[in-house]
Amino acid sequence: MKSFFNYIAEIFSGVWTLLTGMKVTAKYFFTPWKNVTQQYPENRDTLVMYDRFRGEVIMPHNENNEHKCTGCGLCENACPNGSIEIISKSIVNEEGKKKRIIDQHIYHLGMCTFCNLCVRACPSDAIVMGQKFEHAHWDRSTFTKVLNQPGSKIMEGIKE
Amino acid sequence: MAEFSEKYIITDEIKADEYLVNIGPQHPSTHGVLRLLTRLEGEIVHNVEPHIGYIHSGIEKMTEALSYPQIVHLTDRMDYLSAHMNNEAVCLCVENALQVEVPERVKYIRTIFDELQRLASHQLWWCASGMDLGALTAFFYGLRDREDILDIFEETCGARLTLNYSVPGGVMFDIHPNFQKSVKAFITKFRKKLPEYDKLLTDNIIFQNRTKGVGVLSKEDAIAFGVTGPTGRASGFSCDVRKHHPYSAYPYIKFDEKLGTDGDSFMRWKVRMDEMWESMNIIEQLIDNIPEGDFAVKMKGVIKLPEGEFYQRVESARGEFGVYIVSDGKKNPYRVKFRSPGFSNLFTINHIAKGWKIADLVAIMATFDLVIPDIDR
Amino acid sequence: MGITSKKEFEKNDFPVLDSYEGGSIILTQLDALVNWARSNSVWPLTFGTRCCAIEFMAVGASRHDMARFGYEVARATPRQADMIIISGSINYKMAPVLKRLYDQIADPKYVIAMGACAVSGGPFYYNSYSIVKGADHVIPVDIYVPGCPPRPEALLYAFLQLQKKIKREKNFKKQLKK
Amino acid sequence: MKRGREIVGIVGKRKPDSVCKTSQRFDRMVNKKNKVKGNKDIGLSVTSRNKEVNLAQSETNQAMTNEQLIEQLTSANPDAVVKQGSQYPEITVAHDKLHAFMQNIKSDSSLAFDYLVCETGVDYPEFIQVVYHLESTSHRHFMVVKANTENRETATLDTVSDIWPTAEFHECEIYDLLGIRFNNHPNLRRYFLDDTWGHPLRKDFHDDIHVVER
Repeated sequence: MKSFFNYIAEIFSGVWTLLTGMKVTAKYFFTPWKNVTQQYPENRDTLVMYDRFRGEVIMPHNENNEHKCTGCGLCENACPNGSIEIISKSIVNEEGKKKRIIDQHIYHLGMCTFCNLCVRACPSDAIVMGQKFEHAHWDRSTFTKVLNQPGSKIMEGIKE
Repeated sequence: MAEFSEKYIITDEIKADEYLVNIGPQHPSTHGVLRLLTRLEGEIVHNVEPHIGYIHSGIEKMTEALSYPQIVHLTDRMDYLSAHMNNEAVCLCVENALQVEVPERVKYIRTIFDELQRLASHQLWWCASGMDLGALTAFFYGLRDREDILDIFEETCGARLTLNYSVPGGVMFDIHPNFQKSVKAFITKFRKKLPEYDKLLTDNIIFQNRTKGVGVLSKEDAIAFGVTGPTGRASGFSCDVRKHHPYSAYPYIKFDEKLGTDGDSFMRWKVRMDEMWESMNIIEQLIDNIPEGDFAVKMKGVIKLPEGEFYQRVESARGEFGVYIVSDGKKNPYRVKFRSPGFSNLFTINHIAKGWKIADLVAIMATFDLVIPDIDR
Repeated sequence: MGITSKKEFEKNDFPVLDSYEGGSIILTQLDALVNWARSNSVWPLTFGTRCCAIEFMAVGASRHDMARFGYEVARATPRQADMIIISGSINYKMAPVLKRLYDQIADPKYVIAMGACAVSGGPFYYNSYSIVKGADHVIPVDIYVPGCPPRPEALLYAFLQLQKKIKREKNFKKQLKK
Repeated sequence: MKRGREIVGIVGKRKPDSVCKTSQRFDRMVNKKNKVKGNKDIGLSVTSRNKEVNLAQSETNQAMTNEQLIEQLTSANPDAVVKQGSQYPEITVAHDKLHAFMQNIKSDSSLAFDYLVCETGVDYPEFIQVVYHLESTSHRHFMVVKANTENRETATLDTVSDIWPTAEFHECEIYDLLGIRFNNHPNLRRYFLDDTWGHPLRKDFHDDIHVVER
């Protein structure tokens, strides 16, 4: 007999606790102004990432198409998985000295893990982390980028 | 391979009434690509044989060609839900080996991040296991509140999951000026949310009947199988590394080690819920007292460890995480072993799931809080 | 959706591989209707391997609600799914399983490779003995999403790209040719 | 039908007290006494120990220091090699005496190493070394035991899975990645890779097909 009452009691307590849980959900159901959903594609104009957000590696150029990269290769060494390749070339400057400068700073976005080790390693702050995250593409080859713009030069006063 | 192959699975003969059911590798309740080969009679589980290796990536081999800061970055990808603890373990190991004393500020920051990461991990465990047990609302509520922690992470570290915030000698950036304010705001908010979680699931009789008494792991078995973390503590095995071998700022603070008694699924659930309260207490003790100072000590460009063997244990979100580095004095380690908590925890499953229904196996799996890349490495 | 007017979104457009010859106005409109319906009800398979699976879960949850695009019905079985999001690395033991899952999905089926591991092997490209260097060695991939892991908005952007791709398909041309 | 019932009766039964607890809970709920406040739940017993108690306990249990530990172990095993100046007490045991040594340090009540934290292997040019990290949950000692195999080609060692069950799985992992065969192991199989693979954590592992060297 006791077990029968326990059985009934369990059913009622089950329903009761279920209702307690549903009270919580109902509270959120009837407070739609506490909306947490971000309307992503519609809010693209106003969407701002945090300052330190790591979306991609970029090389800032100034208005004269100059960058700070000396081609020292420290970022290439610091990269854990070879996302950065540096191709340098040697030129002869006005004084007749041979000098190695950067030809192409190749960055494989598809392999990058955004660990920030390259930016830390860079002695001249030539590369920084960009904020753009919308990289999805149907072609994998577009992820291989050359960071220095065509025809760009190294900025004056950057130490080797 | 995926092909059914007798030589891998059948350890003794299958009886006439038994049959084999393959759970996984792609199954929602296995939390990743784990394959459980269950031997059933009707609904009763007679034997569970976990088959792992579907996400094995050879991290231990890869580390032999990497430098120490690069290894730190790679540990993010093992137990991605306690990424910062993994980072910290390697950093502490390197710092111990080099006998570098990090500033007090670093210790405080690391401990706060440990606990924030633990909160985020337990929240994700709560919502995912709630979903396994049939409570879909839990999934939405848990992830909704977890986003607040991820915002704090992103503000300071620049990433949501794979933080890579600890580096040998300190942390990568100083904390964001808003950090203390946003952490405090989060804690006041989350203190109100946790009772809601209890109302939704923990107090529900249907849920309790599904987990109470299911999958009991005794204290002796927990020690013998090396089950650590909240799973082991639910059985009464006092295994909190923060308590017994304190590191970072844990010696300075007062906190309780939550110990369960029964060792069943419900107790594992309860211990994790209580650990969330405890994590918030720890953060509150530290957040106002972060000392001024540097956020990193200057390390050499190329870090070389002295010859020898070094072991460092930390408490990750799912148990004791250990790093064992054998160094031969070069910039790359000779051998690195990661003692992952999930590996030991997972293989208890055959021991405790025997005799329960296959639906109870899901409850046991859910409360074990497994992360498969942590097991496979 | 206001997104279509944005310059950046237009920039990486899909090539039109095939176009109708004259006189298919009805079929073109039918195609547009069918593709509109299809592109807004793509059901993903619950298939998560590594950290990206957590971001995939975050996309499904409240903050970044993927139900707004009609993608919310994550199916546990490939027979009811339309799309695989490869969220994480694939190793040589898992590759046959992935292939089988892909084969079990009914046509038309789509694949999104999410995260650096699935795009190219990512952190495990060099010196790892067991990771496949990119999921497209196993199955064809429609959209690649770089990131480690990509943030949820990046995956939503990939969904938009996939919708655009679906809207460009010509269903009836193929049928007529046969 | 009959057989099914029998089995349910044997193994699938839940604890009878869960029913009683729920009925008590229900009574309380009807009386509106049940108000969930924070983590103080009713009917659940999560005990917590504060730090002072824990420290006091560990101090009383701390039977011996690291030096005493080493002394006791070396007096019992005179041919064991002790490494000086390492992070933890470290002892190397001959491979044929490993099993007896391990059995002893687990059963000896003054040592009581009942928790195998980590077991791993390291490949050296002449031999493969298996490293055991052991802890005692009652005394909170920590110790490292090492054992070398005789050679690298036919690397074998005695299993300790009968002493610590967790070793069974760690040994499978070591067998998979380093190729040490463990004698008397109940179920030695490869966890991560197929039989066609080599043992990747060996230093001479070479794979042109799968590995891209950098």
